[in-house]
Amino acid sequence: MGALLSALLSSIRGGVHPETRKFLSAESPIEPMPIPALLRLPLQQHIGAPAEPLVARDDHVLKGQLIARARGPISANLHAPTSGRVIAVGPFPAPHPSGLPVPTITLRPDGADRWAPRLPRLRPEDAEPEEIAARVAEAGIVGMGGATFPAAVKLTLRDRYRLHTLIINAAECEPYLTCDDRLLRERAEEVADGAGIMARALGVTKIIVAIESNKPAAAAAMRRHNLGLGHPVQVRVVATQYPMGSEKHLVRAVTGRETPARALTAELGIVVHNSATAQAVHLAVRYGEPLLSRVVTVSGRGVARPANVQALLGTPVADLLAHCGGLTEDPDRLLLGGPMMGQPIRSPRVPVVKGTNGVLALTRAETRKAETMPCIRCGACVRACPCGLTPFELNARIQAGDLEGAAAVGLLDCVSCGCCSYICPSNIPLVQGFSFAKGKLAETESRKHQQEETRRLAAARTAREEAIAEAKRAAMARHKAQMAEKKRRAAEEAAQAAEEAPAEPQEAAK
Amino acid sequence: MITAAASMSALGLGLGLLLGAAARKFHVKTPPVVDEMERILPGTNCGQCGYPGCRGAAEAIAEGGAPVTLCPPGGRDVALKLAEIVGVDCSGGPEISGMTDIEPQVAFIFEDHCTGCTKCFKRCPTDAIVGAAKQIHTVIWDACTGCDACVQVCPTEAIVLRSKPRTLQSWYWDKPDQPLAALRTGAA
Amino acid sequence: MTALASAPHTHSLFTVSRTMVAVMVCLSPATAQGLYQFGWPAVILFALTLAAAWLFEIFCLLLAGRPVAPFAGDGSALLTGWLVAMTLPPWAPWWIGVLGAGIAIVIGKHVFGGLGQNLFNPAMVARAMLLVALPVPMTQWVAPSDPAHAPGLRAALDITFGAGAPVDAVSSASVLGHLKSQFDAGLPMERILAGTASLQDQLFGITAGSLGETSAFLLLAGGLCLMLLRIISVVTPLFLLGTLFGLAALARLLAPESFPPPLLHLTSGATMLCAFFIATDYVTAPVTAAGRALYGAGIGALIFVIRSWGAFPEGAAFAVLLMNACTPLIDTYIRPRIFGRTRTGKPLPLRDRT
Amino acid sequence: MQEFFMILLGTALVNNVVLVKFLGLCPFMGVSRRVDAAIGMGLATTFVLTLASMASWVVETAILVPLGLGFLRILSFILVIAAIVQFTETVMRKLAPGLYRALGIYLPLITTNCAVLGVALLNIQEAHDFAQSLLYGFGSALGFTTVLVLFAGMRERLAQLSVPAPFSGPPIAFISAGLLSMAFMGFAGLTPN
Repeated sequence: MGALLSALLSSIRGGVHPETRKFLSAESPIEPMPIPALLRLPLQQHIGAPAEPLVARDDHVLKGQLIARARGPISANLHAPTSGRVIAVGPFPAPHPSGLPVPTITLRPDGADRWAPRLPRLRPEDAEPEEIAARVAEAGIVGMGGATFPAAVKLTLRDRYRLHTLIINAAECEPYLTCDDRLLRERAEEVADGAGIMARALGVTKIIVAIESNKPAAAAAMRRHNLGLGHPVQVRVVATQYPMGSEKHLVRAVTGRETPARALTAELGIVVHNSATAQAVHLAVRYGEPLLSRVVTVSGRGVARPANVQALLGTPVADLLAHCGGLTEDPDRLLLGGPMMGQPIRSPRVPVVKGTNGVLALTRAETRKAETMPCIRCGACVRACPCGLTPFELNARIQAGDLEGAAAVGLLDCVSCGCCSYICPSNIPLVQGFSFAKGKLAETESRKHQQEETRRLAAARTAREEAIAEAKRAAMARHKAQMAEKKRRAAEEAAQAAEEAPAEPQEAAK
Repeated sequence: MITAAASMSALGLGLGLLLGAAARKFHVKTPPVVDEMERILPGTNCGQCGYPGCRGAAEAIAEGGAPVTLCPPGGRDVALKLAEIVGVDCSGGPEISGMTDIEPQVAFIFEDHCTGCTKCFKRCPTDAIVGAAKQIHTVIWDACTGCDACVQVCPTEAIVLRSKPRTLQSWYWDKPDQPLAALRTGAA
Repeated sequence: MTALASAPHTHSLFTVSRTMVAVMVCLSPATAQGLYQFGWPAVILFALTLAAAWLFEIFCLLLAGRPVAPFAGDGSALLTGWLVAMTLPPWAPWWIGVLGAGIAIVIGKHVFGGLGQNLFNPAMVARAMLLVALPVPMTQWVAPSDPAHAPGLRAALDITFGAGAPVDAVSSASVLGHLKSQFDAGLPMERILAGTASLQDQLFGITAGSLGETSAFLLLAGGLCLMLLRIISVVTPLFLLGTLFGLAALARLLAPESFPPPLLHLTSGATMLCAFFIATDYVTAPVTAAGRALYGAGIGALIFVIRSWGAFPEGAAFAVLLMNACTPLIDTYIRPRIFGRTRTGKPLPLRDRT
Repeated sequence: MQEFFMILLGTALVNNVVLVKFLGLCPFMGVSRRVDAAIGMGLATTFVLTLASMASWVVETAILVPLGLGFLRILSFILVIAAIVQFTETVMRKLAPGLYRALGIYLPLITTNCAVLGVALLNIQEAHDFAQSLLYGFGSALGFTTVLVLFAGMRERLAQLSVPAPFSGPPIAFISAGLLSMAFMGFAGLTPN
């Protein structure tokens, strides 16, 4: 019946239906976690320029104190999750498959958890939209759905586009993840209030909370608290289908309008925010609390006790796993985020950051890893692709080395949702191929750009060299001319002197 | 026999006149090829192709004396574009596919060896080296083209060519090899 | 911790070998009926062709230096051999089966680079090549005999390996062959139709014909269950049979004396086998639904053209090969619409409030 | 009217100039690397072939037969075809420079394309009148273009495949062309001749 019902709900083209396996952690409420021994806070936990550190080694910081300031228009502040002493500001492996070191602030908590003076409380009902946006920026809030785009920048879209709808994305279509589900069930009024505040900042009247049909309890909770700052919050149940949570596809499913390629949903007058972002905005504006912690789902058969944990930012994954009873076996995959788009990590020492909505330890049975077979052109990936691309052809062109051909056939419209690799009967790592191709094309593009730059530099240098040579030549010429002038004048004087001189000796001789 | 010769020459003459008229009516001026080629070459006159600067290389290719794969910094893309202009069809040829894109090399100055003699930044074609007399020098990696002019001129050999470090933004997954698909045929 | 791999980190249950096994299971009823009806020689020929296909596959894999285990087990070679066997005359000599399997596997598939790379359907390459090269042995039809006095095992071995089928056994031509020869002889259509088997027999395969192609009903049943398993798409068979039936009905209306009734086209020859098992082969068919519709319609039309005016009574093999040649073009020009872009690829205009 | 349709269908599909009569194989192999170049080549050949059939018929009936110069047939036909190709080249160079560069050496090579001369001579051999020879020329050119574009599509796909080393490149292209030619044998017997 559920499937039938969800078929009636608005769904998107293509997409796949992976086993959600949310039952593992859906019923365990959000639980706090003891403060870990060390907190590692990368300066780049958002899209845009990394933040600029304000603290140095051996500085003592309080909870909520600003430790890194946003740099440039698209960036985000960073606050100390708890009070303690900064023991290092330097490179540390990033929570990323590459394991490359990134500048990170390492904080040793002192256990006192003393708050710094909080930001002044704001009554959003009568606060100016600009004030709200400034407070959100001050609190360092970013998109918590995984995109981590600085939320304040999205709130300032009101002056460039005519906005009329705010959609709160609680679709949470990734399997295993239940953090948004729990958040809605336990703190629905905070999410509704946050949504209302953001609606006021954006100047929109219509608020829609989109929830997948496999989370009825969350939908019910949201319907009970359906007033955001006086605006009615409409709860919209959408089909359980991956990738419903993708911004453009959710807008298509909820409002039926398709965002043009390379454009923002704001150009259709719609802004999409994650439900956790809304809750964070509520805390920041009403109570002046910056973004210090977030709900993380720790799940997968490899974890002894799957749970939803309110973890401080910077908590090492190892501590999080230990809190959830440790690993039952050596996991086949340890990853941050969901299984469809999540990033594997090399070691559990890396920290949880603002965009981490899940930590999964998957066993071999769950990943169903199998040998890659050749492509048999079955077309399952074409049917599954929500963006209407032809993944098998992109893969064939990439394998044959024709990256420009792949880009011409739509590679750059791929959102890397993972549906094609999931459904491919030959287990071909299509998304990895696309990531390689996009990276390579970007690299070639930047190299070409750099070549143009170096050509400009080379031309500037040769021009400067010639100018110097020219100036030298001119100076030499002038100098020669002066010398010639001097010599000529000296010669004249000598000539005059010669005329006067014969007169003098005669006088002397008389 | 005369009629045969006469008819053929008449036919030939008629067609010739027709073509002459058509040639004049559809005349099109073709851009000088050398300028076009020079615009494609990197323009840093590094001399790795053995010709005096990029202009010299472009003229050499135009005369057909030089292969289109003569520009290592340009890599495959420049070679393919040059091949398209010259009309040489070697997209699958060994020397093009053999030209794997070399990792971009940049100069790196060992600070403890650098004596601040300013010899290198006088020679650098793109002003990529920053420094003053008696001061330690350093290289701006974005501006350096790896032409190793500075490496040869440094008295204390403090400069070495090294591939550019990868940052988190420029990192990407490597190409998935498909072992069972088939034996690779040596294509790139 | 195994080596790092990119997202996604989970997978569906849909795999290559599962699809091949499903297709073979759905083929088995029609094959069983054919083998039962044509007796032991057909069974031996069938088994031989399958074995030959499998051995050629292993030989080619070893020659190319590729790991044998995963490929030999995925059943694609067996399926190709099975389809080749289905199109052969039931009592054909053994070397026809081996030659057909060899052509299909070596020339049809491994020359292009193995599974998933061939441009033409291997089974149809084999059938067309055999039809063109050996017209006589390929058109020796056998009347279906009830098992009571069918040749015993020893006699069967003699037929397949020895001197070949006794002359008198080879009598009635297949429905289409009968139609073609009589029509060329200028007989009016009504007399010809009276001579052929009744519709009911044709439907259940009680007629002369290829080893596995006779029973249209069982092939249809197998095809429908493949559709239910969502292994093949509805589009290609629907458009193929639809176009063939439409053209035949139209021709029947315009010139009843020179065209057979449309239903005969569907129940005779390789139509059903081609529609459900050959035209829906993943590797050589277009990928998009619209492309598959055009592909199916093309095959249906070509089957009708070749059967009506061509020299060969059975046009299915050539029709499939011709449309296989068009598949790369169909896939280049018929593409799904990219999200946020118009059909021609430009971003959607903003005023477009659809 | 039915008779004209038979000629067109016959020359385009049944006796296809490339796959059945095996004329014009060098541009068939040479220009089929990319579909857009193949379409360009097909159109250029259609233009030349149709014009050449008409011009050759005119030359035949107006000059060669009355003056009894039958032995000069091939020479005059080649002269006419070369002129038409040169005319096409100058026109294309002005109107479609991109296509002009894509075809490269194969555009002037249409002169030596045996299909063009072959069709012109076949017209005379089967004593077609003006309309028939025009249709015959256009039909065979249509067949040439269809097969060339089909084959170009196939070769573009072949370029993406990882064909085993001994077969990669031209060998696999020839095998595919052979199979395509075998497929065209399905049309055998469609029309009387």
